[in-house]
Parts: sequence; structure tokens; C-alpha cells
Amino acid sequence: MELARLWRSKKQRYTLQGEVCPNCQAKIFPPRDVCPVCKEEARTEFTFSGRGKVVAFTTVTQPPHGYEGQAPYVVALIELEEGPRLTAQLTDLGQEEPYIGMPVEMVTRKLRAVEGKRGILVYGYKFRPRLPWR
Amino acid sequence: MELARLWRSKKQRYTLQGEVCPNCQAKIFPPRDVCPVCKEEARTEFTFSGRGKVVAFTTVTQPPHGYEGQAPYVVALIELEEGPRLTAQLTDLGQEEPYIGMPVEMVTRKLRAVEGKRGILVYGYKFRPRLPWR
Amino acid sequence: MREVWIVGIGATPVREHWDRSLRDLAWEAMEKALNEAAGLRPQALFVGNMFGPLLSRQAHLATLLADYAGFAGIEAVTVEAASASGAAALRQAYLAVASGALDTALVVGVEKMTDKVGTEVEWAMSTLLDADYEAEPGLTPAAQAAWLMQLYRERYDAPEDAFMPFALLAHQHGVGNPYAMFRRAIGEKHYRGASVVSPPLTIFDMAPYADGAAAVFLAARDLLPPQLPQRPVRIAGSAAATDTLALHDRQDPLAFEAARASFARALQQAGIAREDVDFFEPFDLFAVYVPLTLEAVGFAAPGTAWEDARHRFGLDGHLPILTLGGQKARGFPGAASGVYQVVEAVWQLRGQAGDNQIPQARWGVVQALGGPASTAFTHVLAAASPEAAT
Amino acid sequence: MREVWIVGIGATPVREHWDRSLRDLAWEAMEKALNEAAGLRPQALFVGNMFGPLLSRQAHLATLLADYAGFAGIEAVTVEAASASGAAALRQAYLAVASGALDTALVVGVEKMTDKVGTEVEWAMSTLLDADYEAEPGLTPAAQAAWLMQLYRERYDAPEDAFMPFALLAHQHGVGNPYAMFRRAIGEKHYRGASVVSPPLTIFDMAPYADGAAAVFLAARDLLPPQLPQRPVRIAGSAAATDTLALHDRQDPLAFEAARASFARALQQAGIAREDVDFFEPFDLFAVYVPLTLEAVGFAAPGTAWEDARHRFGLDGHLPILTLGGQKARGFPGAASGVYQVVEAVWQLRGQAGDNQIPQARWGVVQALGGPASTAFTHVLAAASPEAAT
Ligand SMILES: [Zn+2]
Ligand SMILES: [Zn+2]
Repeated sequence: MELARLWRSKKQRYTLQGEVCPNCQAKIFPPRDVCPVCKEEARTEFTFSGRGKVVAFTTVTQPPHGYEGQAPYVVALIELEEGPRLTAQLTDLGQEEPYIGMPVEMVTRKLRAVEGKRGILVYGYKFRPRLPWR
Repeated sequence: MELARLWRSKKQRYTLQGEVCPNCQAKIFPPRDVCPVCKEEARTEFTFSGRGKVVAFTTVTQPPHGYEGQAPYVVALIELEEGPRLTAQLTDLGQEEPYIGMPVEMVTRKLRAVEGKRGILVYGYKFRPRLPWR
Repeated sequence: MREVWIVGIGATPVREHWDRSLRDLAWEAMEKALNEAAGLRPQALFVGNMFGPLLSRQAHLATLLADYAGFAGIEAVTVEAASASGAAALRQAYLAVASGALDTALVVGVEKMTDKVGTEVEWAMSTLLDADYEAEPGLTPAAQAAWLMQLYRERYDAPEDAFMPFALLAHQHGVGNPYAMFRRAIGEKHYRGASVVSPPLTIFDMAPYADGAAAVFLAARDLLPPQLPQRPVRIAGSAAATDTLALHDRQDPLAFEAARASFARALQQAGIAREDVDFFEPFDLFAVYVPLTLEAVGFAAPGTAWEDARHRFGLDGHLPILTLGGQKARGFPGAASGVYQVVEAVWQLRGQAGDNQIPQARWGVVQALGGPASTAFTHVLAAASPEAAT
Repeated sequence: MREVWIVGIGATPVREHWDRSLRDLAWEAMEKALNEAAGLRPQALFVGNMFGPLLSRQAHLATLLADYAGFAGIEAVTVEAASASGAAALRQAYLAVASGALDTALVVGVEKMTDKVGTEVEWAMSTLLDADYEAEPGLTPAAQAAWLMQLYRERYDAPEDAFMPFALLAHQHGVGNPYAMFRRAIGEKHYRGASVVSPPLTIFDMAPYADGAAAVFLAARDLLPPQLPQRPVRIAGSAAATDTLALHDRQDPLAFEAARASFARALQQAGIAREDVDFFEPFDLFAVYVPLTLEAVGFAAPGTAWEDARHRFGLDGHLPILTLGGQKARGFPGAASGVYQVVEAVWQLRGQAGDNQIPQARWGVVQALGGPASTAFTHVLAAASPEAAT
């Protein structure tokens, strides 16, 4: 079911909403209430641009239950232009091969079906290739 | 899924197979490799008669996932005539109300459907009323 | 062994916190406890949790919480002992500090019971039973407690409402607990009209499932800062015991032997007698556990704990119990419960229990159970000074 | 703190034990360990397990196992720290005995990875990641290890087969381990032809999921019976550390900082230098963890551990590692792995490692990781006498 858990992280998953530290200006994603840089409280909301680049990537061929329909899919370590890194799938690759340093941008896509709830889908961020100057 | 786990306990669930302690003759159910009475090793198989009586009982109206179809059902603490106690559902009660001391006997019945595996059912022991002299 | 003291406590209100995650709840409790610890930093984090993997897809929780809190690399483990998990985490932290290996440690009990609903939560609760021989035939912890009610009444010829006083007492005391889920006293009419879960057990014979986190900061005696914002409380005794996991394997289902054994050992370590105990927090996940515990540890003769119970075990009674509402009124946030009990006992020993304050409370005893005393953890807590709380 | 010694060990073969349950496997390991303990009885049971609730519907496992083993009421808890759970259980047991609260304790790591199949097991493995920000987008531990391989090769300009020596070494050493799942050496051709899981990671870059149980019996020094059937081994150092749970939150994903910190603290406690270590058991759930660990703890310079690795880290090398096959060849029985590592190190320090014996082994270091060194537990084990194993 997990509906409550998924509902809670909606803003993060739909709009890359993180935080900015009011003390040291560090940008924070995923959100955490303590700034990882200066350890001060950091609850000021900050929405990320969604632009970034690929740091590492691979393809999942043995997926967890619930992700069978999408496999094989590409999952990447991505660095946002504001600094933080996150984990996301790459999408809309077409014939393009991902590569280290590939410029990408965030889009909202279906992630998976919620187990036991026919028809309830989880949406969230994925990243697609972008032209470097966009 | 749980198929391996359920397959393992087949003999216990289908035929009440337990153990008898070769040292102190204690009858043991559910099976355990150490005799709970004398602490010696006890791996000799012993099949119980399936006759017993109700020690305590209640009705489950808020069942775990997988048991919704059967609820409300009666679950009882049962003492076998060979001594050990076990947990089982009462079945075939008809219009009879269970009571403490009610004589019962073991039957094999469907317990539940295995999650995620359409059509795979778990069978096991339940107990039904018996006439005291049977 | 070194003396171990509680120098900070914290907790969240107990609620259905749909909008809050495990990490979020845990951090609120941990931050409050840290704020009382006068600048001490924890060298280790001990997490009590049982349903993270099943209900929130999250194992490896201790590392997540240490990371989220910014504790920069300290050691962290999760401890599980069913519904006593929070108390089990406290005991491991206590042993680590008592050993001299660590000077400070933070304990947090946290649970999200409401991340899934209804039958999924009952599935999770059923994992606390013997999977193959109790859960598989469809037993639930509530049904098991219903058996105990039936067996108790049968053996002692007790009346139908023998367990009522413990629910009424808890709800009466919950009024004074700012973190409690239910802060209204209930009457006999409410109790008798409650909807049945597993007869004879009704919703008033069991605690409501809920979310919450509670934290306790421990320090070795020599580390105690001279200027603590709050009076510290000493852990004078700590003990644990088990019994058969399955109730059907128990010689006598009504003998809470693990409750008795861990209580006796904890008091022995503290060097006190049962008569010295100023208040007792038994584990009322199910109301029937309370008389069985009181009788096992010797606060009542077998079959008699329910008699005149509101008088004997109320705040003005000979032995106050469930002094801030217990699980019944505060709510049952799974593994966090055992830590909430300690937080509440610390309020009493600091003199911060408000309307529920036990005068001159010096010795408080807290006991958490996993299942029907399949596991029992007992801690004896001592007020800082001979004057005690007032 | 009191000295703590290992007086008994036991384990089951590592296999897909379809026909055996958690309690059955655990009891085999515990019974073997008890049989070596010359009549000592455990005062507590510490269980390392992470997937009981998810894969076998069984929480409250420590009480079940204490009950099943006939330990009549002793205290029991389950300890979870992801794939390091077994080592975490050992550390809690060590602290309990070191503190003086207990004289003896039994540790058992047990896991049934095969009670469910394929995607269900991957779901369980994914709970070890950050549920909301790693697992939800579909990351798996294997994919995360593939990133590390890519990052390592990128940074150090390492060749495609940089991780091959660690797989070959493990399989070569597994031949001599009677409990190992795979007892055949593999060649470069096998390695290069292996099927891909998450490129570049193949099935030879990761350990196979399996079932098993391993147990270790601890006693305080003053309790050591004069006539032990086996030479005891001393726990000379024990330490743990954490890092960020999510790899994306790590400053430098290739810096296994928790591995470094816990290794350094454990050696410091033991009073030895890195040069004194006779053999090392790193945690090769994924092959890439091995060079990252060797470089973090200082056994190799950054980016160089793979070079000439079979020579340097073989049984005749300067620092033998994975001396009985590691996770790769022995198999990865989840939480039990950390206890298997200790059992194998004890064989070395007793001189019972057969064809794989390290001559004159006096100091062995064992390290278990939860995730990519999100958690690290290090134990330093010392042979009983200065003569050491021969
Ligand atoms: Zn900052
Ligand atoms: Zn016997």
C-alpha cells in the first residue's frame, strides 16, 4: 500500500523541492532538517532547477518486485547544477547512450504501480538528456 | 510467495506430525529438536491422533492481510490428548457455539490464498467438534 | 560497571502522523533529548524499531537516522524485540556505556504504524507471533489476548468487567499527558459499549496503534556536566528475560514468568525491595497484560489484581501505575512505546508530571513486553537526590 | 572493561536450504558452538538477522530461537545493521560481557534469503537503501555497486578487469572451505564470460544470495574453563562507524570512511599497528568493496589495490585476504555473513584452516559492511598464545 509514505514525498518527487540552509546557503536535496555542511537547522524550502549532469549510471536487469514492467531501466547518480547529488532513472534516451558528464534535466514520469492497489501509480522525477546550452 | 516456507511445514500441517522424546517419552508438537521437558535431543517422528479439546477460543474480526476472505473465523488454543497444545481454527461448527472443554478433532482445510500467487492455496489443520466418545 | 544516567529526554506527540516520516519523527525526539544534554554529543545511536522494513520499506534505519541527524559517523544499530524493541535498545545502550566502551549514547524508539492500513498492519503485528504455528492458522495478538482474558476469568471466576479498571485508570491518567493520543477520561458506560475486536476483547481492552518517536540520552556518571538544565535520573537496574514465543508452548499461559524474572533481577541490581517502588509502568498493549504482570511480579496475589484496582493502583493509591496513561491512552507507537514509558517515568522522577505527579517519587520501575511476556525488559530508575521529586 | 574470549564456534554449510527453516538452521550453528564451550551456558542470545519479517513472516526471532534452543528464559534480542547485522550482534554481545553485566553470551547470525524468489528478494535488498530517495527510483544494491566500479575505473584509469583478481582470489580460497557454496576455482575466462547483472557488474562481481547460520560463544576471561576442547580466541578490538546511508549524499563515494574509522579504532584498542595484521577479512558482498576497503584502511594506496592483487593478497602474499573464500565463494547468507567471517578467522587463529592455513597467524581482522560502507564493524581477533597457530 505505502500510500501515506508516497503522499508525503510528493513535493520532492514532483518538483524537486529541497531546502537551502539559512546559515551557510548550502542547497540541500533530498531535504533534511539539519544542514549537512554547517549542522545548523535548515528548513527553508528551495526548489531546484532540475538541470544537472550524469556522474555514474548503469542498467538494472534484476529489478525489485514492482519494477518488473520497466526493466531493463537505466539508473543514474546525478549532480544538480546547484550542487547536491541524487538518484534517478534516465528516460527518453532514444538511441542515445548515456555517458559520464551527460547533461540532463528533470521530468515527471511514472515510477511504478503500487503493490496490491490496481491502478494506483507512483509518479516522480526522472531525468532526460538535454542540450548543454539549455 | 512464501512457497518454500509453506512447503517445509507440510507434514506438520497436513498430518500433525510432531516428535516423541526418546529419553523421557514426552510428545512434542510443534516439533522442536530439543525436548522441552528433559532438554535432550528429540528428533524421533510421532504422528498425533488429532483428538483434543478446546482450552480457549475467540473470533477474529480484524484479520491480517490474506485472511480477509475467511473473517470472522474462530481461532482456538487446543490441547491434544497426547498432551501438547497448539493453535488452530475451529471449523464445521454449524449452529454449535464453541465452549471450553469442547472435544474436537483435526481435519485438513484451506487456510488462505498465498499473496501474489493467484490460485495457490495454503492447506493445513483445523479442528471440528467431535462427539466425546469418538 | 559504571553508573549510567539519563541526562536528556524527548518525544513527539503520539498520533496518526500521516504527513511525517520515520526520520522526521525520530529527529524531533532526538533533538529534544540533545537539547537537554548540555552540549554532550552521542557516541552511538541505538534505535528501537520493528516495522520499518514491512511498513515503510526501510531497513538499515539506525544508519539513516544517525546520518539524518548529522551525527557524522557515529556507530548505530537497530534493536528488535517485538513490542519491547525500544526498551531493548535502551538496555543495549545502557550496557555499552556501563562497559566503559562509550561515554554517551542516544536511544530512540520510533515507529510508523500507519504507513499502511488495516489488514497490512495486522499482517505486520502477526509477524511478532510464531510464523509457522501461530500466525499461519490466523492467530492475531489481539485474539491471543482475548484467550488470556477468557482463561483468567475461567481460572479465577472473575467478573466480565474484571479488566475494565485498567482501561479506565489509563484514560483517566492520560488526561495529564501532553503527548497522549487520547486525553479524555472514559466511563463505565463507554467501556461496556465498546466495539468488539475478538470477544471478549473490545477496542477498550487494547491500545490504539499509532505513530511516534521517543528518545533518551545516556551518559556515564563521570561525564555529567555540572550545569544540566534538567535533573538527571539514574538507571539503577536493567534486566531482561524471555519465555516461550508461542503461547501454546507455555506451561501456564497466565504465568508471566519473564515479567517476574526480569523485574526481580532489575530490583536486585538496584538494591531495592518491591515495597520501595514508588510507581510502576506495566505494559498495557492489552489490558489483560496488566493484572497478569502485577500478579507475576508480586504487587497482587494471583487472580486479585483487578479487585478495587482503581483505588489501589490510581495516582493516590498504594502503587500508582500507568501514571501518564500507559499505552492505552498515550497510544501504542510500536517499538517506540518502551522509550515513551521511560520518558514518562523521568517526568515523574524530575517532578515534571504536572497534575499526575507522584509526590516524593524516588524509585520508578518501567517494564516493556514483547508479546504476552514472551520477552520482558525491566528498568529501575532513580531520582537524582534523596529529596526526590516533589 | 573485561577481556572477552571466543570459546566456541559453529556454522551450517551455506546453501539454498529450501527444506530448512530459520530456527532449524540457527539451532545447528548454536549447537555446534555450545558443544565447544565445555559446559558453559549462555546468559543471553544476540541474533543477527535482517530479513526474517520480510521474507519469512517472522519478527521477534531472538525469543523464538532462545525458546527453540531450550535456553529457558535467558534474555534475547535481534540486532540489525543491514548486511553487517551479524557483526553488530557480535559487538552488542561483546559489550554486554565486557561490561560485567553478563559472563557469557551466544551470538547467532541467521538468514533465509531463499524463502521467497527473485524480485521479492531484490525488494528486500532494496530496503537496505534509503527507501524514499534510492529505492523508490529503482536503485538496487547491485546497481549501486556498478556505479562504484564505473567511478573507480574513471578516477584511476583502471582497466576493465580491475576487479577480477578479487573474484578469482575468493574462489581459489573457497576450495578449502567445507561450508562454502562454491568450492571450485574459476579462471579468467569464466570471469570474462559471466552474465551481466548491472553493467559493468556481472554475477562474478557479487556474492550469491544464500541461506545459513553461524554462531559464536563468548565468555569473560575469568570464566574460561581450564579444559576447553578448542583453543580460545580473544576479541582484542571492536569498533563501529557509519557514513551517509545514501551514496548520493556522500562527499566522495569512493572514500569508505566508515571502513577506515572503525578499522583504525579497533586496531587502536587492540594496541596493534596495521603491519601486525596477519590476515584480513574484508566484506566482498560486491567485489568493488574490496579495493575500496583496502585503500581506505591503508593496505593499498588509492587506486592501486587491484594491481598485482592475486600475488599481494593471496594466501602466500604479504596480506592474505578472503582466506576462506569470502562472501563470493562461501556465499552471502545475509545477516549471518558477519558471523561466518568471525568463524573463519577463528579457524585461522586456532590453526584449523587446513589447506588455507596462514602460518603463525596471531592477529586477524574481520570487517563487515552494511551497504557501501554506510555501516562498518571491525573486530580484531587474537590467537590464544604467543606461539600462535601453526
Ligand atoms: Zn549550512
Ligand atoms: Zn525428553
